[in-house]
Amino acid sequence: MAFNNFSEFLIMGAHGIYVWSAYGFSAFALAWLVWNTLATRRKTRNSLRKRLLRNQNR
Amino acid sequence: MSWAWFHKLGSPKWFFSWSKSWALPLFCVGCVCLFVGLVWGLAFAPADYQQGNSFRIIYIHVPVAMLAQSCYLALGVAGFVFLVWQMKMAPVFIKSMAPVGAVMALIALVSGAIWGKPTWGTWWVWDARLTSVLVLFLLYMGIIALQNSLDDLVLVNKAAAVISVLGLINLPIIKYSVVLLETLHQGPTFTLTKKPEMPPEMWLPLLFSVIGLYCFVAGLVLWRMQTEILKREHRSNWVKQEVMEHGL
Amino acid sequence: MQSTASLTISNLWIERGERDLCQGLSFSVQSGEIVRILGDNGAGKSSLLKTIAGVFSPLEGKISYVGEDVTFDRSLLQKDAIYLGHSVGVKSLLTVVENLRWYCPDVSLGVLHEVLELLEITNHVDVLVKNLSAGQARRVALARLWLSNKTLWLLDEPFASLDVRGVTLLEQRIQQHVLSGGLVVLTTHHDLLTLSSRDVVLLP
Amino acid sequence: MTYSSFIRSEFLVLWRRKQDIFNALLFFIIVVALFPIGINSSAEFLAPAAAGIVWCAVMLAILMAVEGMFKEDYWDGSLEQWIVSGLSLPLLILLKVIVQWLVVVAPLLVMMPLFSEMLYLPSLSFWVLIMTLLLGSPSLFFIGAVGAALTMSIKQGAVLVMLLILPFYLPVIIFSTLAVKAAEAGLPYSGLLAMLLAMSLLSLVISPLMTAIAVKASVN
Repeated sequence: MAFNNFSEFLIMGAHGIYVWSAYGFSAFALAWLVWNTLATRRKTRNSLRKRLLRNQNR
Repeated sequence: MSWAWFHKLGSPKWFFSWSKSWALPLFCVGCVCLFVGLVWGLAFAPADYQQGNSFRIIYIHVPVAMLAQSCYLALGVAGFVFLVWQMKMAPVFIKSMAPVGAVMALIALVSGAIWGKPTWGTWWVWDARLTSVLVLFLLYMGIIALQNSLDDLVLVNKAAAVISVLGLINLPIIKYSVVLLETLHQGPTFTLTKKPEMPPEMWLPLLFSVIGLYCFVAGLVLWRMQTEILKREHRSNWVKQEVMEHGL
Repeated sequence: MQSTASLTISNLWIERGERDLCQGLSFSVQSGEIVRILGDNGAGKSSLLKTIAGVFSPLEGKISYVGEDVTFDRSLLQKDAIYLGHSVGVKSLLTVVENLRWYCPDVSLGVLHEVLELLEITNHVDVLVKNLSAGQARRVALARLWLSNKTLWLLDEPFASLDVRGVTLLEQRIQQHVLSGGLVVLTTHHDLLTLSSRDVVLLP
Repeated sequence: MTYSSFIRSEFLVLWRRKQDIFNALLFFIIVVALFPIGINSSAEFLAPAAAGIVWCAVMLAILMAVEGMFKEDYWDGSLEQWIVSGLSLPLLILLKVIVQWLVVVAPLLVMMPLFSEMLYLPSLSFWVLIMTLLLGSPSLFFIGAVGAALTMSIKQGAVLVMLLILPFYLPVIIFSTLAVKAAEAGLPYSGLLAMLLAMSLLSLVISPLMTAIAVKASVN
């Protein structure tokens, strides 16, 4: 481990704010990407299934 | 060499069932590698003797920047494949890949800007690499905007392919031209021909996170392509079956 | 113009967006024949004409003209055909004469004026097309049928926005063309008054 | 339809639409005037920036002129007639772009001496600027034609064309302004001019093919 304790890890020799904001933004963007992918997947499947059921009932 | 795989790839049904067994494993492997690489890089790798701890941004910045370019390369190749062989999967790939590439370019830009502040003392410089990633981002946004504003599927497919191919031809020219502007950026971290200058405990985690992000993105794109295939092929029987059988 | 020609469509499938049209359509047209394409709205009448003319390619099937397969390279057919679509390709910023010169550059001025007189647009020869009425603009486009010497006519709703006089003129011209060995494929909602045609019905 | 009658009618249509071209030129003038008025009107600022200012304005003016080049042909059905004419579609497109280029660039070049005076462009780099315009602007037209063809079916497509095409214009503007700067500094600039020429030739080959694909896909 390159740091002695956890707070040192957070501060990162005064560069913490930069490192953590860069990682924070990246994590946010990647998470959004995953969420967007899974959500459109679910929505598409649901709407297709609904349409199919509607057509069957008719 | 057998071309059977190429024709198989062109069939949405075959691709769908093939990708189903690959998407989740790739995504999981990606997540694990990314996690290992990032934790290793953030907590265990030694600090850079010049830049201190701010260099740890490299472990997300470099993989993302590499992906932003690889995605564009892949888009261009897919566009070419579509224009020449009319392969049905190529536009599906372009449609699914473009937003992913755009997010990669955006992360590269933002993390690069944040890294620039402690290193060069400024958020932004009109340096070759930054400018070319910015252009890359704009190209991605152009493709996405074009796809969203056209409504005829035939036209969407052709248009996206055309603009991707053009971008692929133009990208080296753009890169060459912006290199002529002044450059502040450090040289490439990995090259195929030379041994990395960093010590292994610094570049090994980077390798992990690069591979991890590639797998992560591959899994995501496969998922997105599945969704796109379902949308486009919704009249065919296998899609109806698929939708009714599997809840999610 | 060729004295004998034939157009053969076999097993044609056209894909338009979400729908398959003309599922496995086959028919053929010989010199001296008029074929009228019938079908409901959206059955693919216009798409069929466009496909034959080469605006787009069929999903499957074969198109042959004078015995040659032209499915992939339509240029042989195109050199010998006139296609008139819904939008007729008359430039609104050119005058009547300039428009016709664009399309048929080799016609002498005498012939041009003869035809314009026949179509009753002589008074507007040097007027920009954008200042003409829809029917008059249509006549400018139709003037090509008199001015050029092509065998195959693909006419999509040629009678649209024409008055009674115009319809008669056009029917006469079609009759004349067919008698001299031409081929006509057309779609129309009007009943043909003087012409006898063979009908091809498109099922949706 | 023949190639020559096509060219003649293209010229005629452009002549009837001279107001559009005139507007693009007026736009160019206004953009150029914005810089001295908005930033700094001293010769020390303007002289080194002149080539860049002229090129930015040229780029925007060309984009304005090119953006709608297929719109009318699309809506009045001329495009269909091009496709079924039996003539080569890429060649027709190539001719159309060349006609557009002649009509827009010629007046721009004629106005250039005036602007080089207004912007205090050093006299020794004037001819280099003209050369960059001559060699670089064709590629702007060819690339712009692809964008115009892709967006012609959209009623409000102007902004989209800009978004789509401007990134592709960057190399041209970079090489051009660098060439002028090199000339001012007494450095060799022929390599940069060759680059511009190469890009114009490359786009001359590729763009008509791509535009033809886009035109065929749009006519549905």
